[in-house]
Amino acid sequence: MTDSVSDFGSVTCLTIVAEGILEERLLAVIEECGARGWTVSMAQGHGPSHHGVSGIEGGNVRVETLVAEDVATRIWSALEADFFPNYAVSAWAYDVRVARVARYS
Amino acid sequence: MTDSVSDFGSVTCLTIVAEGILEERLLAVIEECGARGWTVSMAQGHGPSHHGVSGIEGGNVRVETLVAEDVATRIWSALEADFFPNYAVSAWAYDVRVARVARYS
Amino acid sequence: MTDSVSDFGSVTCLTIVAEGILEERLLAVIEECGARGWTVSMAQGHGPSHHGVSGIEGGNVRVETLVAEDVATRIWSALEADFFPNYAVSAWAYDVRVARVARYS
Amino acid sequence: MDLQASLELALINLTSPPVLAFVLGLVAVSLRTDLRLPDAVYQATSMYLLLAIGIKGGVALREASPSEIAWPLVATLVLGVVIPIGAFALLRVLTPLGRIDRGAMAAHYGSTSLVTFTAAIVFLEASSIAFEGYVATLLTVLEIPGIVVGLLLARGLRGGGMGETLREVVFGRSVLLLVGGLAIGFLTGPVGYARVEPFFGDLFAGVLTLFLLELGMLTGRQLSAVRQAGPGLVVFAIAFPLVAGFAGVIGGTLAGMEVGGAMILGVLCASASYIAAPAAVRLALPEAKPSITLASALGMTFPFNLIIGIPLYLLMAEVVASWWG
Amino acid sequence: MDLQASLELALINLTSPPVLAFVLGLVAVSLRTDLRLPDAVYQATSMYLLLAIGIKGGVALREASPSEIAWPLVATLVLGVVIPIGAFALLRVLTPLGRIDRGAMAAHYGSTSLVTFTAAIVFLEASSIAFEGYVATLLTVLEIPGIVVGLLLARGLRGGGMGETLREVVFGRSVLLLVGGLAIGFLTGPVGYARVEPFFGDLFAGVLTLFLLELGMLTGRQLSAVRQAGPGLVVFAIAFPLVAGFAGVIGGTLAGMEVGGAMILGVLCASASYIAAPAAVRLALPEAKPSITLASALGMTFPFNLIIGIPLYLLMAEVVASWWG
Amino acid sequence: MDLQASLELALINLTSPPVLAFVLGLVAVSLRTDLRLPDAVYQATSMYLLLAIGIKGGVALREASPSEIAWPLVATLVLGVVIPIGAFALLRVLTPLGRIDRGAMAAHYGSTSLVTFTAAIVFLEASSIAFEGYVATLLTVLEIPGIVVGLLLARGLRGGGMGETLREVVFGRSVLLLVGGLAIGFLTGPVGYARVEPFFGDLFAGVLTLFLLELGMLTGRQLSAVRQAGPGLVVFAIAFPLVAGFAGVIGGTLAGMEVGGAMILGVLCASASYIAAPAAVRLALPEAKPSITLASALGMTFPFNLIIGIPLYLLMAEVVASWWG
Ligand SMILES: Nc1ncnc2c1ncn2[C@@H]1O[C@H](COP(=O)(O)O)[C@@H](O)[C@H]1O
Ligand SMILES: Nc1ncnc2c1ncn2[C@@H]1O[C@H](COP(=O)(O)O)[C@@H](O)[C@H]1O
Ligand SMILES: Nc1ncnc2c1ncn2[C@@H]1O[C@H](COP(=O)(O)O)[C@@H](O)[C@H]1O
Ligand code: NA
Ligand code: NA
Ligand code: NA
Repeated sequence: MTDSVSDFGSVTCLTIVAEGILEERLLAVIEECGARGWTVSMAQGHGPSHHGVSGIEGGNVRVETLVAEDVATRIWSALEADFFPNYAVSAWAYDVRVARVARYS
Repeated sequence: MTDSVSDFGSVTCLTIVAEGILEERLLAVIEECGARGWTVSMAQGHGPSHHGVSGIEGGNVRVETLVAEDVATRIWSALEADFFPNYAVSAWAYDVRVARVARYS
Repeated sequence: MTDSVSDFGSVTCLTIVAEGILEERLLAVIEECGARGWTVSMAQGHGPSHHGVSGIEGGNVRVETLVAEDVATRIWSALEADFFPNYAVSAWAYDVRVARVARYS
Repeated sequence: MDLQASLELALINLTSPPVLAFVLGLVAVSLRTDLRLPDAVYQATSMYLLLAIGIKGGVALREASPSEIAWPLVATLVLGVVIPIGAFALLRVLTPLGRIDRGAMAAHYGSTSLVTFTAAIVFLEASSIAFEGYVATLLTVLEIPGIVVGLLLARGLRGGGMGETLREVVFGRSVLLLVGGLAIGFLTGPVGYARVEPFFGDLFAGVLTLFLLELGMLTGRQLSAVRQAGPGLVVFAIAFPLVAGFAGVIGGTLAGMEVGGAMILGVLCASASYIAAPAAVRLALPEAKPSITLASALGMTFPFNLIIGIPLYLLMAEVVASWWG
Repeated sequence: MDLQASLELALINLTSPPVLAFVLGLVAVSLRTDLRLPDAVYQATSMYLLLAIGIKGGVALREASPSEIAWPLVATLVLGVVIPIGAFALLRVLTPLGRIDRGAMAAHYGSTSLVTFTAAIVFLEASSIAFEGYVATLLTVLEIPGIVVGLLLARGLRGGGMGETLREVVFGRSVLLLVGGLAIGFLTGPVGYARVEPFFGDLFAGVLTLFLLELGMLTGRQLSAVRQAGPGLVVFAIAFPLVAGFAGVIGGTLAGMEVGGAMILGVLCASASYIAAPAAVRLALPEAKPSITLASALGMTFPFNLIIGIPLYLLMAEVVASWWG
Repeated sequence: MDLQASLELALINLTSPPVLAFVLGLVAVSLRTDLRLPDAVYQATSMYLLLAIGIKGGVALREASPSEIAWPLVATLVLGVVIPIGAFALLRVLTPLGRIDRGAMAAHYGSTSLVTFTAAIVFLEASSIAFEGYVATLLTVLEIPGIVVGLLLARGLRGGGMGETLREVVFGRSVLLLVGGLAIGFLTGPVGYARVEPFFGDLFAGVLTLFLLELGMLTGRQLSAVRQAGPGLVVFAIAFPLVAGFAGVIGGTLAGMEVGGAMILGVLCASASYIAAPAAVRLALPEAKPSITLASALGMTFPFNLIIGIPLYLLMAEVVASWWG
């Protein structure tokens, strides 16, 4: 059960912070692009495209998803096509080490 | 007070997301393995081992702990022995830069 | 709209966890140092400078801010001058990839 | 009603706890005080308000006879279509806003403000003026058409993804809680309601007070956008509620409602939504600038209605009733 | 009680706000509406319910004479041991589940459902049927033994770490709040309670309504697991509550309780825990599949009890009482 | 009042739900039970308590004549300056604490404890002892000067950034909610208040109970710091409340307040702040060790006042009143 070396590996952690109203849509997009899991929490925030609407919506949503590189690329494209132009959304990616790498890709 | 260069350094940031019921146990394990601090927040999530019980437990818990490499290795082993096989738990690790590195190791 | 390659880039993600009472001050400092955005969430925590007061204040605040390297350095200095000596504050930095890099620097 | 009585009612309204809490929120922001209802509590509070108003409306609906409520429903539906069209047209005259932004505004002003509505209810109850219990039903009915018409005005009928968007609006949380509440109230009736009244009824004004404290702060943070709004938008934000409110009062009176009820229908028409509409418009018309709609709906129209409008629409309703009577 | 009266009571139950809110939650999920009580509020709500029920039980306990409560306590303890054993055995016959999963199920069905209990209380009060105030004490007493027996059935006595697990269960938040509430209620008595009754008493049914909205959504998301459950599990999830409920009714009647009280003891026995037990079982029997226990306890037994069971156990209690009387 | 009556009142206090919930919190920690009011709910609860107490005070203030309230206000202000100076001086004698830590302590003890205050109110109401409604006004008045004096004692007048710090304190959330609540209550008066009373009034004792459960847990986690406190700090934490409480009782009686009112002023003086002061001191005196102030204020003085002090200050007030009368 602990032949962990074999299934250690590296995946991309993509963090997306967006106005709360987008939660459902973002998760749908992430899933469509091939992500197999995500973690969502509540947040407040401020950014270049600030407008007061997220207060009325009850804040921002902060989504983390660990995905393979190709999935990350697909999610980026979807963000650029459907979310970045018109919504308050920030996203960033970095590499993380996981065990049981197969679960995330 | 700002001879910061001397004590800048790199440690591992280990993020663990698990069903909320495990919070107490996870923190105990982390402490036993040598972690000297942690940050805990509430989250919702979805992953390969999804089952509805985390809703009833009031969601997931998201734990971040900055630790030295050997401590991280010990926590990984504990996760693999006691948590991964039976619980909904995801974990990932990456390197971060900190000031006052001695506080984290 | 998707000439994304051109504006992909790398910035520093600085995460600061501090006793909740400091939220306003931290955000002011971050902004003064040149950050153009931040994400704030609620957290609980434990660390070397633990004292019970954060419970009474309603917990910790967890701030993430994506900034250029020089801004990060300035925030670090401010943390070391005004926050580290007397408050329960932890901070860590790592590099992340973003699209639209100009928004963060 | 003579002037003095009107002023007294206006004062009752101005000094009601919810309105004062709204002002306190504005003050807090201007003092840069770090005060915020945590998001989790804010969300639960707005769920509570929607569900409570729905349930109350459902209980009242059950007690209303179909014949009694038919005309008010028709009036409400007509107003729900006419008002956003009017807003869309008037904005074209008064402001340089493009089609998308005007459609977004039309959706906000075509829909209704739950909080203004409940402030009006609190006001009528404090003034001991009778009104039909089923007005909460009218609120629910008026919630949706305005949004739909506004979106259609902005996008036209051909717009791709319109179906999906409408689904998001109609099955969104606001509508679900309102309509679900209506159904619960209707099915449970006064007997079942009595058991949950201490929670959904008695606490309502207090919870609303807390919610308005938060809305006051949100509005306070919006004030810079208000200052940037052109004069045309300012005129619209004040004048349109008067026009729409008057239309609502007339509609209600024609439909045979009491003075209090006609006044409430006026309030529903005059008020602009900032719970259901912003969400729907963000999803369906992302190019619309929220700073404009919020500055207008939350920054100007809402406080105007809350402070001046509410007693004014009552005056209107009394005047109109005296024409007919 | 004749059939018509029974049907009327069943209707009262079906149209009570908590039950309707549960149905609304199911509807919300089926419409894919994004509605969720924020975790922080959900957790606080369940703390509130546990503490409130405990306090009320404590106040009632103080007013009950020891002689009055002795036999019901004995009956409850016996049922708390017998029921999980019965569940464990019956599951062996009806399903292919292994020892661990059957032990997990036994723990759930041996313990009790706070929400079903309170729905039954709300139902009895709405129907003006008397019952002993100390039933909340019985709820607390029945909470734990079923879980312990279930875990022992799954693990056997030799299981390592059993002690630590029991500590986690017995000193866990559910039990602490229930037992702590009991102690508070007992010590403060009716006079002290009067001061907090508007909060812990009057709001109870309303808060429960909100909580059941969320539970309805959780159940709705569980429905696919219900569909996958084999026929044996479905039979168990419906039949076992009837058997256990009948046992509870008999036990309560033998112990000298009123019809309402015997019915409540039946409800306690018939209902399966989904607050304390899932947590305890997750910690102690991680290999057990939560999808099975939840599909059964929350997906089938809970709605069955809520909608059909509650009036049925009352009928049972009346029939059984008529045998004795 | 004879000894038996005093003991009865002490028992009423000890067995009030808020005090019992505090004890339950201590028990939970000692059993290592993982129980915590979520932060979002905790924050909202403390907002509620501050706002509610302010509103109630405002309503009462409106009903008090200026002449009636003038002397009590003067007495309160004098006490608000004298008490922190006394604490600062006494700590020098009793403990080895440095200037900064003594200033921090002075700020805590110069300010007041909302929760102790409300426990005292609940106690008086349960004992049917009359007191002036405007005492909540005195609470608000006493909140700030003690903190300011404490900070000045620690820093001296020359301290840079003192202005900014004072701004943070005076415009901080605690003061804003208290003072804002006062204003709301004053402006809305009894008629407006009646509409929100079910929320801000009737629920108060219950919400306080929940809050004290959490405070009990916070205190429980602080107990190790209490054990480390030197004997001088322990003496201070018990003796100073007695001295300051006596001063408050004398001040209130001299100012012409009723026995109940003088007792409340005693409680205000005797109690140490752990909502407004810790925040202000953290911001303004970061070098001060919070473990010391919390161990003293929350770990020792608070439970002492809650359990023993409250009935004692009433006894004091009765004795002092008998001297004058
Ligand atoms: N530089 C940044 N660092 C961290 N979070 C950010 C940053 N910029 C924006 N955000 C987050 O992203 C959300 C969307 O903002 P925007 O980037 O303005 O579209 C904000 O509300 C913040 O929560
Ligand atoms: N790919 C992923 N990315 C981000 N979070 C994940 C991912 N997979 C699982 N999680 C989180 O980990 C929790 C445990 O899930 P699991 O991985 O299914 O055991 C989930 O509820 C999510 O919050
Ligand atoms: N090693 C660590 N890993 C993660 N979070 C930490 C760590 N140390 C401290 N923290 C966080 O930083 C806060 C401030 O603590 P401190 O580091 O003691 O000043 C704590 O309450 C934790 O939330
Ligand atoms: Na309208
Ligand atoms: Na049972
Ligand atoms: Na004091």
